[in-house]
Order: sequence, then structure tokens, then C-alpha cells
Amino acid sequence: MAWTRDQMAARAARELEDGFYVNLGIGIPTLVANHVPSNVNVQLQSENGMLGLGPFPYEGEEDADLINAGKQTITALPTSSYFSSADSFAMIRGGHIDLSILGALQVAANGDLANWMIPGKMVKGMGGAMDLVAGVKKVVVLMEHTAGGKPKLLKDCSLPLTGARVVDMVITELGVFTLARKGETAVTLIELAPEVTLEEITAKTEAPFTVALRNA
Amino acid sequence: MAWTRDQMAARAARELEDGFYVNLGIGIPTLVANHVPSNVNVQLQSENGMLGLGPFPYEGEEDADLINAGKQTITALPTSSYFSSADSFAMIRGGHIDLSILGALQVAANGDLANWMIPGKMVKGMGGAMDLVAGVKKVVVLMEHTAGGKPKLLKDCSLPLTGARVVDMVITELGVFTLARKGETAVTLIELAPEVTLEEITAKTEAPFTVALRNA
Amino acid sequence: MGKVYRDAQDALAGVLRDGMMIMSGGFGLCGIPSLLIGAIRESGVRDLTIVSNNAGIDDAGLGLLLQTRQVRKMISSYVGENATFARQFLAGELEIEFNPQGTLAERIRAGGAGIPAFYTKTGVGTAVAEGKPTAEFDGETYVQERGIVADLSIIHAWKGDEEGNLIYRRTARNFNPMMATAARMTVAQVEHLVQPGDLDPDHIVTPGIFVKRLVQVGPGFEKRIEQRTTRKKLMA
Amino acid sequence: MGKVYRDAQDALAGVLRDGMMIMSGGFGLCGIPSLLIGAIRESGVRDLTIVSNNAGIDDAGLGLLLQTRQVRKMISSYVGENATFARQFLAGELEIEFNPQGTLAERIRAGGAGIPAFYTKTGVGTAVAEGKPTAEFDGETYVQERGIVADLSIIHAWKGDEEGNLIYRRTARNFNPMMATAARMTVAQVEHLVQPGDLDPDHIVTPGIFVKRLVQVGPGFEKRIEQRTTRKKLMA
Repeated sequence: MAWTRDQMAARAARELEDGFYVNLGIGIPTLVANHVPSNVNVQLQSENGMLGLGPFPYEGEEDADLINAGKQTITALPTSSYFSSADSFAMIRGGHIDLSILGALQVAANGDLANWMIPGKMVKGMGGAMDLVAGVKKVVVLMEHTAGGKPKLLKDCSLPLTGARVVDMVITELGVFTLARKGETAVTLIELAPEVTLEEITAKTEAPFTVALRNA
Repeated sequence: MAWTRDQMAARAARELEDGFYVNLGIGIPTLVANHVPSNVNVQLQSENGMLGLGPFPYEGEEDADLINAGKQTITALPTSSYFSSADSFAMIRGGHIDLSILGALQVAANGDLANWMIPGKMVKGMGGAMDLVAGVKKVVVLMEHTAGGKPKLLKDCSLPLTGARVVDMVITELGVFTLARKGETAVTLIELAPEVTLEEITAKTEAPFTVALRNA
Repeated sequence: MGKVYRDAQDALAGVLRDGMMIMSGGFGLCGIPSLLIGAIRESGVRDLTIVSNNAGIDDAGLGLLLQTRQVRKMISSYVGENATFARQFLAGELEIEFNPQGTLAERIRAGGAGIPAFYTKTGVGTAVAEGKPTAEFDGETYVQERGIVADLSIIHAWKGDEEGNLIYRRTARNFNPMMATAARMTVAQVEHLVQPGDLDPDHIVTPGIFVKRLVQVGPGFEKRIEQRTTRKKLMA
Repeated sequence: MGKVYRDAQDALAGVLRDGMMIMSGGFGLCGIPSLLIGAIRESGVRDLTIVSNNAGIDDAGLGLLLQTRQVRKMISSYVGENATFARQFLAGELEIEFNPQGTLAERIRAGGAGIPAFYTKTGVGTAVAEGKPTAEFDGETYVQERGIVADLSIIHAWKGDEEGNLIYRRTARNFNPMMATAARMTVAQVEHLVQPGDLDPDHIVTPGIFVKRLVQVGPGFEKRIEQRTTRKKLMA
């Protein structure tokens, strides 16, 4: 049985380590915040200039001056700090963020990532995605395994890239893959969702991969 | 009669305009602060990270955390702000300081400046001088006209440069020269100190110059 | 000192001209110089190049200048929230240069800091790097990006004093401090105009040297929220 | 969180090794991490490359590491206040790389910001530019300078909380904030250790992400003044 969105987020949350500074993308990655293990202390970064993101405010307590990168109202924590966008991306580009979890349109076997534009459709812009994938120490993609029945983990990306060789891990509703950013291309299936078969995931994956299942 | 150090500083102070942000070097330039006209509001910048320098503190009121670039204890003003060395030199390099007044070992006719090392002597370092002359909008040199009887305003600098074509004006105890930073080399004597003759200043100046005396 | 102006029109008097490049602070609708944008709209100045992370929404922020077709080109990282933008862009009436958000922030910071160009890993191997010089440092490839200096920056701050010293509130800081440094003329709108000495000099984010003019927002000033998200209070 | 250490020795435990590059904050004796320098001296670690604007004076600051000949190379902008330095340099025992102060500050800032190289006008046409690539932008010549990342940064701050958030006091800020960002390990000494929430998040200069370890200075902590300059009080 494939993982639900919440289960995918919970699986991604297992990549969090105590003391990590983490940037979560919009969409399913946002759900990861709900699954942080209680013995793990992480600080969330928002690229619009904040470290230490708190939960959404109670109704009536929204502050127009306190938003996340998705432009949603949020709250602060006792550990929070604010800084400019230049300082925020200095933090990101400088490799100080431990983990970024984000969505994708396509991931290639070599770690290429496409998630910002579909030619022919209206282009909205890449926002901070290119900076995040280029700068953050570890990049985890959290995405549906297929789109319209077509694989999204591919031999090569056909869409314009967000970053070249930037993805370390892909988590879908069917399983978990690791990728190599440097050296030889190496996609490895390390986990299968419950009752998902190797045949099923192989059929739905274009990128060639090796199998080295770990005890989940 | 040649100008005294204080008169030289007073002459340099006439280059200050209302609203100017100014960086003063160590030595005679420091005296310029005593000669700011009362109808002119200037803010002094110190490259160690302060805008709005106040006077020296009263005895017993020194603060180890409040010094100028000469490492002297100073005070703050209601307009003061503090910032990092990177931000301070971003301000300097970015052309936001209107005027820098500093000392020199040699100035060349084309505006080259040497004021940081004498080969064979112990080298102490250039500190912020190279950044200031490269970044500040207008650079005024305040120096003795000669050293050991030898001219300091030369055809070419023989000492290692602090900056190439960076000096706009030279004020000595004998007079005031303007220099061209761009295009043709052009040194112009625009003022003579009282009772100083053109013959005297010509004899003590190696750089060729034209004379266009203004009413002082 | 004479840095304080009566209203936004006054603060922009003599500054605006057709075809100029204007940096406009804010992230989404958070920390945008809304009064100054309004005054630019009223001025009727045209053919503007606007440097701003976003393009506002249809009826707020820079969206107001798109409605009146005063903008020729945007340099931005994300313009997804604006249908007017999409329509004008698809009709070929509006030019857009997309920059990765961090590259945009750094280009502005570099412009203000006298740095004409720098190298970054962001965008290497993507369309963003096309046509730009690349270089290797320690075995990694980087792309060269250029600093930007605008004719005018309009910014929003929380508090400002007569010297032009500014502090910002929470995530309304965003692009405002860098933009303050990166234009030949910077005009700030502040929510609270205070006296010199009222701001702790250790807390000042933008020193007055960068701010040429400032104006206090009026009593009816409204800060809009783009995505109002809340959680429910659990009963005790 | 576990970022707070008992004393300076403890805070540097397992971090020091011969031949490493250490950034050390401060300007003159103002805002220097004196306790941490003392602990490095006690550790006996050798062949250090030190990045610091100055070299302290003979009996304070980095002068203490020069006395014990633990330093192989300094990357600095001005070392005039130190006779030990001069003696060791002239004897060929100490290497020095002079950087213009602003170039040094920016190289450190770039290192922390993931920028491997940038262009500056500072030093063009001087010995500083020799052997470095130059490039023209808009008709002006600039020299390329490289970002620096150290193995360890030791810094001084006014207040710090357990998360590692720091604020600085007056001109004791100087090189400390950039150095905090530009090393694989940053250790801070703070004058006042406070609880999370005690620092206004709008006032924090160094977010905790950059600080791995911190230690509070003890009660006998002394800040030395290098040039005590005063004026006389006029009688009323």
C-alpha cells in the first residue's frame, strides 16, 4: 500500500537530525514540520529572512509583518531571529543549512532537478529554489512518483533544470531512493512502501537503479 | 608664511559640505573635526564600524567597546550607528562616503598615492587606506609639502602605491592643488598660503603644475 | 537635516523620470513601500524597469503600476501572484528577467557595496547561467553575476529617525536593507518617525548615510496579508 | 541544545590541531576573543594561520600566541602595534599576507556566503593586485579577490543565548559577525549568557545557526584599552 502524503512527510522527517537547520519547500514538504520526532530539535529557516519558524497563528493573531516564504502568516519562537534576504541567502549559499526538503516536477538519475518551469505554460519564476538546491548540504525531494501516469524519476530531465546534480534523496509514495551528486551516477532504491512490489516501482521509474533495501 | 597644522586642517575643513559623510585619517586629518563650520552638518565615519563619531570622552568615561580606527577611545552622538567591518567597507567601497581626508608619503601628478610602506622599513600594513582611496567619492591629501627637504608632490611615486589615480586635492602648509583622477594628468595650484611665493612652492614641488589661483 | 518630507509625493518630487530603474523593497506584500508606489502611480512616470522580488498582486503593491502600464521590465524571482502581469507578459507588453532569489539579493547587495561582479554556484548548469561567464574555483564551477545599482530605491521600514537611520520589523525586513544601499537615491517610508537618539545605535540596520529622504506613513496606513493562515485554539 | 560550554578550554576541546586556519575577531584590542586566545595558547597547538585584522599587542590579544611562536602565518591588514611581531617577521619566523582591511572583511563575508570570488576596485594598480586576475566592468578595472573559509573562528559578543544567537556592543562588533559565518566551527565567548527569548529577534546580529559552541566570560574578565584618549571637563 503506497504511503499517504502524511506518511511521505513522516518518512522525510526521519532525515532530520538533532540540531539541524532545515528549509522546507511549499506543498507536501510543509507537512514535515508536523512529524519532527520529540527527541529531535530542529530550527526551520524561511528564505524571506527568518530562522526559528513557529506554527500558524491563532485566528485574530495574524501579523502582516510575519510571514513564511509561501507568504503565509506564521509565528515566532523564543529562538527566532530575523535578517535580510541577502543575509538569508548568504546562509543558504554558504552551506549553513543542513537539509532542504522540496517538491519536484522531474528528477534525473544523476541528481538533476527540474521544478520551476514548464515551457509553454506561464512562467512564474524560480523564487529561492535554485539557491536552495545549490547551497544546502543535503537536498531531499518529496514528490508523487508519477504525473499523469508518467514517471518523474527519469534518465534525464526534459524540463529546464533548477539545479544540476543537486538531489541526494527522493521520497515518493512508493519508496525511497538515494542519488549520488558527484562521480558516477548511482540511483539506489533503499526502501519500499508497505505492499509496494519491486515490479511496480520498477515499472513506474524510468531511471535505472540498483536495489539495496534497508530495514525500514 | 606657511600654514600651521591647524590652519591646514581648517583649509581642509572648507571642503566639507552640509550633509557630507566623511572619513578622516590618522594624524593632521583628525584635526579637521575641530574646524567644521557651524552651519555645516557632517557625520564622521570610522572604518571599524561606526557612523556619527563624537568627541573624546571625559576622563573616567572611556569605554573599551567604543574606539575609532586609530584605536582611540571616543564617544557617540544621538545620530550614531554601529555596523560590522564588512558593512563599513561596503559603505566605503560602494561610494557612499563623500570625502576622505588622509595623509601621504608621496602624491604623483596623475593622482597616484603612496602612504602605506617604505621598502626596507618594517611594513605595518595598509589598514583601510587602500579601500578608502578606491571607494570614497573625493579624496583630499593633507600633508607636509616636503620630507627631509625633498618634494612629496612628484612626477611619479617611487614608493609602493596605496592607490592609482585616486587623489583629487592636495593641501600642504604652502598651498592647495587640484588633481585630475581621469583623462589627462592635470595638477593645478589653486591657492597659496599667505606670503608663500610661487617661486618657493615651485622649487619645492617636483610635479609640473599650472597656476590658477582663486581668491582664498 | 532636511531628510524628512511631508508626504510621498513630496518625497519623490524631482526624482522620477521615464525609463528609470527603480528598486522596490518587500517580499510578497510584506514590507512593501506601498505609499511610495502609490505616488509613482500618480506621477504617471512610464517605461520603468523595476527590481523587486515579486510583482505584487493585481490590486496592491507593484500590481498598481502594472495596471497603469507604467512598467516596461521587471527583474524579479517570482511573479506568480499577479494575473495582470501574466496577461501583459503573454501579450508581449512586459519584459521579465528572472533571477534566483538569492542571486537577486546578492546582486543588489553587491551593487551597494561597490562590487561589480561575484561568483555563485546558484544556477550553474541551468538556463540562468546561459551567456554568463563561468569559472572554476577549487574544482567547482561557478557562474559570474553582476552587481546592480538603480536610479532610485523605494523601501519600507518600521522606525526611522531624522538622520535616516532605520530599523525593520520581523520578516518585513527582507529586501529593504540592501536596496537602501544600491541606488543613487533612496527614499524610505517609515511607520514611526522618531527623534535621533530614540533608536539604539546597536539596533540600527540601515545607517542614515543610505537614506536621502523619508516620509512617515499616515494614520490610515494598512498592511495587507496575502495568505491568512491560522490554527484553531484547542479548548482547555 | 548543548551549545553552552563550561569554560574556554572545554569550548575548544577536540577542535584544535596543528597547522589549522583560525579566524579571530576584533579590531585592535576591541572585541577580541581574549579567553579563547588564552585557551589556544594553553593548548600548545602550533603552526597556525591566523586571519585577524590586527595582531594584538605584545602582551595581549594575539600577541600571546606570537610570544609562544604558535603562529606561522598572519592574514591581516595592520600589525603596527606589536614589537614581537616585527622581531619574528624580520627573523623570517613569521609569514604575513597583508590584505586591505575592506578586502579582508569582504573575503571573510564572501567565504561565509558561499561566494568563492568577487571583484573590487581596492588595490588595483598596487602590489596587492599583483598575480591576481583583473577584469573590466563598465570601463573600470577591478581585481578578483577570493573568499576565505577557516577551520575555526573564535569571536567575542556582548550577549548570547543558548541557541547561539548573538548581539554585539558598539564598535566591538567589527570583524566578529562575518567571522562567525566563515568557518567550519565557530566558538563564541559572550559577556552575558541569556535565555532564549531574552534577545529581541529583530536585534540579533548573528543568528544561532552560525555558532556551534559558546562560553560565558568569568567575573574577572577585563577589556583593555589600547589608546586611552580623553578631553578635559570645562568648569562651569
